[in-house]
Amino acid sequence: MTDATLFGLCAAVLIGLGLFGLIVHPQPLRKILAFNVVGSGVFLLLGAIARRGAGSGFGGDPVPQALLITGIVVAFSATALAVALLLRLHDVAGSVTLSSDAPKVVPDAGDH
Amino acid sequence: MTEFLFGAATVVLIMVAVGLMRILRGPGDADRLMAVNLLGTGGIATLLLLGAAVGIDSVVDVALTLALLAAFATIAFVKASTPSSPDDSKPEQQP
Amino acid sequence: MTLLLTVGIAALIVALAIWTIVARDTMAAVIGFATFGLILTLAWVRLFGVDIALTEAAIGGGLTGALLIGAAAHLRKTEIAAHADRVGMSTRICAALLSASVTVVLVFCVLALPDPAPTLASQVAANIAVTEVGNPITAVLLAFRAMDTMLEAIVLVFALIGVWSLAPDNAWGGRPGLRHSADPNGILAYLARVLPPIGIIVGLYIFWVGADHPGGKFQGATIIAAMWLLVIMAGLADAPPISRKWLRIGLAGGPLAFIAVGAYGAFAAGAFLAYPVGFAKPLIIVIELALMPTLALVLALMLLGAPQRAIK
Amino acid sequence: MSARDIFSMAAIAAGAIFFLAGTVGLLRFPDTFTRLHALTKSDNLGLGLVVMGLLPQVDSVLAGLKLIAVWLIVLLGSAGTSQLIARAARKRDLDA
Repeated sequence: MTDATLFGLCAAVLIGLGLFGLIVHPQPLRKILAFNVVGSGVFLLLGAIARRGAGSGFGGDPVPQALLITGIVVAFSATALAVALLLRLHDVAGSVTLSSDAPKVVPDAGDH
Repeated sequence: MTEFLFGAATVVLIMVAVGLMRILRGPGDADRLMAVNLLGTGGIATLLLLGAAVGIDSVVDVALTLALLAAFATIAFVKASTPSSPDDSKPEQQP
Repeated sequence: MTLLLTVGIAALIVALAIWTIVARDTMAAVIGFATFGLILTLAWVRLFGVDIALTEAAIGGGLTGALLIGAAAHLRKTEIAAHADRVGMSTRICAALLSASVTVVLVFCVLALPDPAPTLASQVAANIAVTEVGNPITAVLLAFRAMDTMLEAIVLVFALIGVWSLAPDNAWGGRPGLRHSADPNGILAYLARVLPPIGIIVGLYIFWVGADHPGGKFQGATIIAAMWLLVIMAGLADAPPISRKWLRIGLAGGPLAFIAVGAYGAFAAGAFLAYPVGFAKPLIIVIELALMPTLALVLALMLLGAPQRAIK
Repeated sequence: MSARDIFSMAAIAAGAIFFLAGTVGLLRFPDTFTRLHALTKSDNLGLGLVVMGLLPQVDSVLAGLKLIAVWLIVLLGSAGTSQLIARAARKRDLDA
């Protein structure tokens, strides 16, 4: 079995694991974490595909590899935005629960 | 030589893995922070050995990046997990 | 032996991912995720993607880890409440079944990938000489698919605007994040004085070798951003107010320069972002130099978050 | 096999042994501080020996200098951060 196949299989497991975490965790921060695990799995899958495309003296297909760099940076910016939203929700609502029947919390003045 | 380098990389990686599993279980944050520290050192050693084995010179650049960012991440973690540090909740007193 | 190492890396990645998902304590899960990012770096080297390894080492482990740990510390008080609304067993089983089936489908896809694999490597090799750049990744990022990179830079700036827009009204235009303080003679302040000069040199070096070897503006900018954050975390300097003119110019400068070079291409070479013959490398350097400060600023400010201290 | 290969192998093997010692210490030592001690001491020495072993294998002065720089940065970073970790752990012990 080649390295590319092995990491491809590893990526499949990561995507499954992340998806599971995304569904079962009630806390938004854990969902963000799980989403990042899914993202890493997708990146690893694309990386394995890039490795299979090695040729012309390159260790991997440079086009998907370049896309991966773009992807990792954009994933970071999406995570940062999600975290900022979450922290603002926490400041305004005093809790971060997503459940619809949560007890109403008196809004603690987020704007000090 | 190549085979030896691969072997050494594998051995160090296994050491790191065993240590990681022990540490991640805690009990305290300090033990978990050591996991990041352990990885900073052991991971870089594995990386350098792997790079030498495959013959990619620029792996040293990756190791440089990893060394700096691992130190940065550990500091961020320590700052975040010491609750009594004054940066946690107090709004700034601007002069 | 080589296969054993690959299996070891893959197994460790999966183990850390499981830890990240199942750990009870969010803080522990985040630490697991950061180490997960560091081990992924090894996987990228194994897959001959040294450029990606650099990006993962800088962003995946370092910056994302620091961002999430800050959030986890901030939300620690909500942990206990969150344990109360755990999902039921039936949902868990459904989720496990769904995830397992997704994994199984993907496994079949991986095993059924066409052989020989489709690749654009030969086309990159045939055309790379025109760009006068030695690193194929840089050639793809800034010549063949420069539009992607331009939009990415714009997305980053937009994401930062999104983060800032979450500021309370009375804090708008102020300094992002919280004021950090630390013992000025302590070990943290010492590290924040010694590491940044080294880090800035390493960052600029990695930026500069990006033309011909793995490296480039993203990785270099991330290291410089981390060093700036280190100084801020040690309380040696405060984050600048987001209304500062130099800051705004620095943020808009990179994407604007990129668009200007693209427009010049439309005028001089007949297509947006086309480079006139012989000018490819100088124009690429112009874009990289303009993007570097923008990226360093965006990455650092995104980690600091929205302004939240009221302006007096 | 040349003399420089033998030197490399010896140094790298010694480095691996230090990593082993660090891990054993981590598994066997009773509390945070002794574990921290085992980790930082032996791992930094382990990395130093690995770097020393790899030095004869590089083909340019710059690459050698970068290798040494990696070790120095790790040394500086882990010396500083292990102090911070120990301090945080001690504060927690005192509070508890």
